[in-house]
Amino acid sequence: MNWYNIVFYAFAALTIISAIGVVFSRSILYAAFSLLFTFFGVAALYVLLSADFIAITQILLYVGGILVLIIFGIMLTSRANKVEVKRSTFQLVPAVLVVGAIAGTLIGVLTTTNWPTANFLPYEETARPIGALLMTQFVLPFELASILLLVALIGAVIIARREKGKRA
Amino acid sequence: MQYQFLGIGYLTWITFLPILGMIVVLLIPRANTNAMKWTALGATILQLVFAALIWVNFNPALTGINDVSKFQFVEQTTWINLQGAGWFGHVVVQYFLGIDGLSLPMVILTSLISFVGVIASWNINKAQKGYFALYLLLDTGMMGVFVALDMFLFYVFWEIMLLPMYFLIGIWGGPRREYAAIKFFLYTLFGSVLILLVMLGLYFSVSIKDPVTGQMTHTFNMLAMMNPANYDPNSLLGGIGTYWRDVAFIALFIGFAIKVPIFPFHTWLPDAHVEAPTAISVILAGVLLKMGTYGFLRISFPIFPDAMLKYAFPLAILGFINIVYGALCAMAQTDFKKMIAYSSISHMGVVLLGIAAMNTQGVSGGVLQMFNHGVVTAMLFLVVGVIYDRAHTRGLDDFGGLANQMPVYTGIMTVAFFAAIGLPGLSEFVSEMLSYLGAFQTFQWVAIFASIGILLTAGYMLWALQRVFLGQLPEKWKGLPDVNGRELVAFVPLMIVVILLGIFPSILLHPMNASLNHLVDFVHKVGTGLSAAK
Amino acid sequence: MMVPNVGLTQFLVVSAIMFSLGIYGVITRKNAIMVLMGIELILNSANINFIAFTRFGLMNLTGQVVAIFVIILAAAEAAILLAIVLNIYQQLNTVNVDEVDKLKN
Amino acid sequence: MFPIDSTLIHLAIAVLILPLVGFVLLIFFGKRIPRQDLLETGILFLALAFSIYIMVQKVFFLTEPRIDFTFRWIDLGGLFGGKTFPIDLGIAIDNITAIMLVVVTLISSLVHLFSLGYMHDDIRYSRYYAYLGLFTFSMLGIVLSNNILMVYVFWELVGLSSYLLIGHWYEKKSASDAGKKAFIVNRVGDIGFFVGILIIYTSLHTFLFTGIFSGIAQGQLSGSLLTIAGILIFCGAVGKSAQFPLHVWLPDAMEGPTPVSALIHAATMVAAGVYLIARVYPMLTAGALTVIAYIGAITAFISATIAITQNDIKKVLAYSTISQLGYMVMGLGVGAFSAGVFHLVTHAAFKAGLFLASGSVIYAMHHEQDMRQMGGLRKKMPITYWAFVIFSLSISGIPFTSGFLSKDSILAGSFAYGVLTGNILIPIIGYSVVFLTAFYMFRLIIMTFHGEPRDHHKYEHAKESPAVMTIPLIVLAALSLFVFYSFNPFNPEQGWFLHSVVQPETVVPVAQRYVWEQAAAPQDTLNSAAAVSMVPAGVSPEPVSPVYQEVMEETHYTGLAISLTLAVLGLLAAFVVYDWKKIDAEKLKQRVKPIHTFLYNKWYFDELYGATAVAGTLALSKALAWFDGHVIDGTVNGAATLTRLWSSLSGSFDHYVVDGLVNFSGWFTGLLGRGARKAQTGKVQTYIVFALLGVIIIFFAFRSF
Repeated sequence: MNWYNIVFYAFAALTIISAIGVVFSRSILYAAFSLLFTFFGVAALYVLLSADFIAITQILLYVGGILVLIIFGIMLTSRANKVEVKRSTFQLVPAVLVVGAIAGTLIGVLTTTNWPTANFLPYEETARPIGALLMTQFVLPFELASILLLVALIGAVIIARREKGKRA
Repeated sequence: MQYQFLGIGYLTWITFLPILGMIVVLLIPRANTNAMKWTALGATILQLVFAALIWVNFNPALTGINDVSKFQFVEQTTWINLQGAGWFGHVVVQYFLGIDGLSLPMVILTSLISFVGVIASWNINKAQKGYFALYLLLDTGMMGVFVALDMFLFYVFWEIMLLPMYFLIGIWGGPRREYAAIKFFLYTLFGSVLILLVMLGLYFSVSIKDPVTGQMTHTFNMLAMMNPANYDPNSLLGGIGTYWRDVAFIALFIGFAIKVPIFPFHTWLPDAHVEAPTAISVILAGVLLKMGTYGFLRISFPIFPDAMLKYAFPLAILGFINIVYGALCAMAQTDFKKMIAYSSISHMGVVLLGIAAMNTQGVSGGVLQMFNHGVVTAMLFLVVGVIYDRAHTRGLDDFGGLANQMPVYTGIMTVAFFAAIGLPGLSEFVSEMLSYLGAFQTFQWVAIFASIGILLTAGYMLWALQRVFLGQLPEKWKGLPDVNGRELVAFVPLMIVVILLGIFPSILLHPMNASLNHLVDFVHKVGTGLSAAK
Repeated sequence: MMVPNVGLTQFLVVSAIMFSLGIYGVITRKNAIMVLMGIELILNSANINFIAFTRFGLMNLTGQVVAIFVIILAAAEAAILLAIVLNIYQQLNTVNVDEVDKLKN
Repeated sequence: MFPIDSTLIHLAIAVLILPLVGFVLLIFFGKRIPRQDLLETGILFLALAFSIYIMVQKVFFLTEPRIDFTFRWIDLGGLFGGKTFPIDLGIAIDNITAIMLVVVTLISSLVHLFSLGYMHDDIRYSRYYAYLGLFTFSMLGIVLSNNILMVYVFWELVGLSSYLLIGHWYEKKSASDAGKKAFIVNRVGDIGFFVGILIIYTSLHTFLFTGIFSGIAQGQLSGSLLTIAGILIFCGAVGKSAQFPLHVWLPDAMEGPTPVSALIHAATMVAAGVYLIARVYPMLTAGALTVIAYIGAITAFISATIAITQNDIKKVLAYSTISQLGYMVMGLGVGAFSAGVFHLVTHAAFKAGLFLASGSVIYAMHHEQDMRQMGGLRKKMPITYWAFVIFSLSISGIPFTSGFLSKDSILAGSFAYGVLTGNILIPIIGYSVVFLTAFYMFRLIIMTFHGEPRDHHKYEHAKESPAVMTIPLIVLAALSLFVFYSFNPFNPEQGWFLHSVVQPETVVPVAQRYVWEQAAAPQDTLNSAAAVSMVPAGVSPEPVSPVYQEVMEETHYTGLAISLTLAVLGLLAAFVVYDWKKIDAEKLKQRVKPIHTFLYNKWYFDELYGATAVAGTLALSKALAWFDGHVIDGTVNGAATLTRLWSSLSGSFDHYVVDGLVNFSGWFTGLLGRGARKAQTGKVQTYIVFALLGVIIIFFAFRSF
């Protein structure tokens, strides 16, 4: 049992437990905070997978961006603590059954699959090659993604804007 | 070619002048209706001029009928040339025009009636552009039928004429115009189908040697169809007096009989006449009905002389039925126009009786009667049109005493009525007399019984005359104006023709004689020859 | 070793569990924001897969690039979704997805 | 200078054309010509002058029996066999023609003259004269034709002008009805005529009389067909000359203006039938002649009996006309050719006179025609009265009149016929009609001119007519005297007339002639008969049959005595009943009431025809129109309906079966869809669940273990 394993299991547990918290939390605000930990856990896993750049991005974007957005959303749409977080959309039992089936299937597949290489590759720096890739091979998706973000930005502003005339 | 104008033959001119007029009419802006009328008038006047030229240059000694060298003003070029398409081989359709003594009167009649019809159309007040365009198209169709010598071409013209007629009745007609138009259309189309079938049957039975390639090819040439030697021995219509030749003759007969119309295929006529606008009634009665009998003489009889002689007696019987039945039906009518429509049936019966006799007098009388009836019945329909324009009713019993109110009109009408009665000195007398003379020689009793028609005609005509023109004038018609100058322009040429041909029928009979005598000879010779050979 | 050495499978299993939890969240929650959070979980689980495969040589660096795109899309999605939620809330005074059924009927 | 015959032909053509010119001028420029009436009258007198010249030349000086002028009207070309079909027409002048020319133009001019007074305030004055011109033209055409076709042509034209003139006052329904009736009844006869012409042309290929006769003489047409042809041609005469059974139109024709009645319906047109018989006389067989004789006799009797009961002055004259025409026809039928033609001429004069005189009376009485309203006019209108008396004496056959001469000849002929053939019915009828004629004529005179005036108001205003009306009366009265025809008042044989008008030689086969002519026939008749017409003038008349002539001579005085006695008796009877009132006419009427009613209603001929021919034709026409509209058109429309039914059936098949299958598949899909719609909750979560389930299913479906 080396340190790597210990760290992995620790963060994996953190991730999963906090994800459980997201899903099962009665309060939406707690759920949001649980999500924070999940994101951290995932970032840690990225580090364990030698994806330093992604890990940083994960923390910056998810924690600093998306999660903040979500919390803003929660704040704006409701008095957070009064929100009834009911799971009435889908029957609990069928939901659990379905999800269990999926989980079972997935895990079963993943564990029984004989992956071609199950060994770590040597660590390599990732930030530079990723930058190079984005500017060469993936330049079109990259630009499209930036345009998408721009559009999303403007769209979000327009959609979220309160239309005064209509409210009357 | 001798008779050309601007390098184009007279017959092409006379046939397609109206099409030129139609194009011009179509180019005229919608609002400028006067220009359309004058264009149509101009086209028909030019047509009349060509008809006159043809008449003047016509050589009465040439026979025609089955001999292309005896036709006049002939134009013959290949029109459609389909090379070797499968089982029907090499299709050649010729643009083959020509006239003889049989078509000459019809060409003149068509030009004359078309001209008069335009004048009668002057008051059309709905969609003039369409009206005059269709009218001129109709004119081309009619003229084409009378000058075509290729059966395919004949059929094309026959059908060209059908569609404008349908629209002219269906759009510009009276209250029940759609019914009448559809009835007319379906009847005629039914006939056309039969003609088409026979035409195809003949096509596949007749072969002539292609002048270029020297191969035996099928042909639509009518003149070739008249020669028994051109029939392939084992073809459907080959042979002599065979079952299929009889069938083809009867089918062709029905096709043409619908146009004449011959009892019992006549019921489209009263409806079409009553609903059609005046000018179209004039065309319908004046020219269209003649196409049926023209078809008999041009196509049925010379191509199937054996069957013609075999069925001559039933034809005469049908003629008799037409005469008496039409007259009796006319007597029962209370609608002026319907009465005249039935009188047309009666008078066309005389034509049928005459041509069924298949002798010189009968055929001459029949063809002359075709011409005379065209002119006289045109006058009669114009007469009705005049009164309908003014009073908007055609009931015979709605009028009375118009003789004092409209003296000139009454005078014209009297001439027309007595011409229809067959008063000597007016044109129809001569033709009826010749028809009866001919019929009497061949079918004595039929002619005797048919002469009852003379009496009945006098009966219903005079009765109608009395009801409309004599007696006391009803108060409401006190304001009716007499005929105006435009109407006189339509009437006067017809009246002149009626009187002139009554006194000097020779001017028209003379050019016809050679052809018609040849036709009689031909039918008897070939017809009996075929029968004897059997 | 009682505990197996950490390899590709372990990462994938973590990812699978997260995925299932995300699904569960999406399925069971009414609140649109909660649904969004479920979706984020799913996306994260997918990212873990990408990066794990990259790390274990089944994918070259492309996996990481894709992961970056996923993150970008997630951000855009979150922004739009929250804007929509806000709008719906203003219009209908609710953020429960099962009550937002104006398109139905 | 032209040779005289060519001059005569030219003059004859001029005579023919002149009235036509008048007609054309008046019809087109009627209103614009000043005094159109004088123009037309002048034209007629010019024609009369020409005619008299022609007649004098022809009858008294020219030696040729016949001047002919033929032209080719229609040439129908020929067939290969060398058969040709020309139609030749033309005009010819022989003695009968020349005399008829004068008769027609004379009566016509006098009527024109008379009309100047009678019609002068008529609304359609110029139209009236135009029609008179047309009539005169047509009548002259009949007279001049040398062929049967042209006779037919002008025959019809005469019918037309008669129609127009009867209907001159067409505002009156009765007038327009009468015109129509006249035309149509005439047409009935004309159809027979027409068929007769057809037979002749078909057998002989010519319309010319000369050609017809020579053809018959050569035996190209014989046997019963010849008899039938003769009778059929006679049918035309039956119509035009108002013979039984087609006499019904003539009394109605009195609706026309009285001068027209005088010209057309008394003197000329109705005589055209007789003229036609005379023209075709050589081709008439014994059988045909017998029919003709009987028809004439029956007509004479029927109409005379009707005439004695009528009260309308013109109706009486109309029936008397029919009766006299019957005489003429009978005369021709029994073989008294010259006598028949003679009576035609004399009758034209005195009957025209009678009508004009009655016109004068009607004019004076302000268009009153009922004799019961008249009376005592003798003093007011002496000229008219005396003219009337002369005409009446003439028609009754009293000596010293023209009527005596001609009627006596006819009666003698019928007597001889009766003796020779044993058909005594015809002379019996002939003589009894003499009595009736005298009776009704003098009944007419007495009621009109004698006694006391019955309508005093009209009587007061009555006065003698102006000179233009009396001069024609005087002229005609003079012509009704014997001197113009024969200087011997008792024997017409010595007059010029019977010298000029000689019975033409018959051309029918010997076996088909009257018995006495068979006996007289020379053996070579068949070859010599081609020469047709008149014996040259100046040559004494050769009786066609000595036998017949002999019998006539023998019976002449007997017959004369009988007829004279009967005429005088009739005359006296009229005086006894109506003037001296020895017998009360009313009582007599009551005693024989059924007979009187029968006669008064004209033997119910109109009713009979109305109920049978007219009603039958109308009913037939109605029935056929119904048949046409419902059965034939019904069949057509039924076919259309059937087609539509068929099409709607196949449409239904298409709609319910073919389309039904398609729709069923659609419906079925819809059903599935409705089922599936249950799954469509609209909730995203549900979809996710399904999607995932799908993934799982796919996984397990494709797993390789």
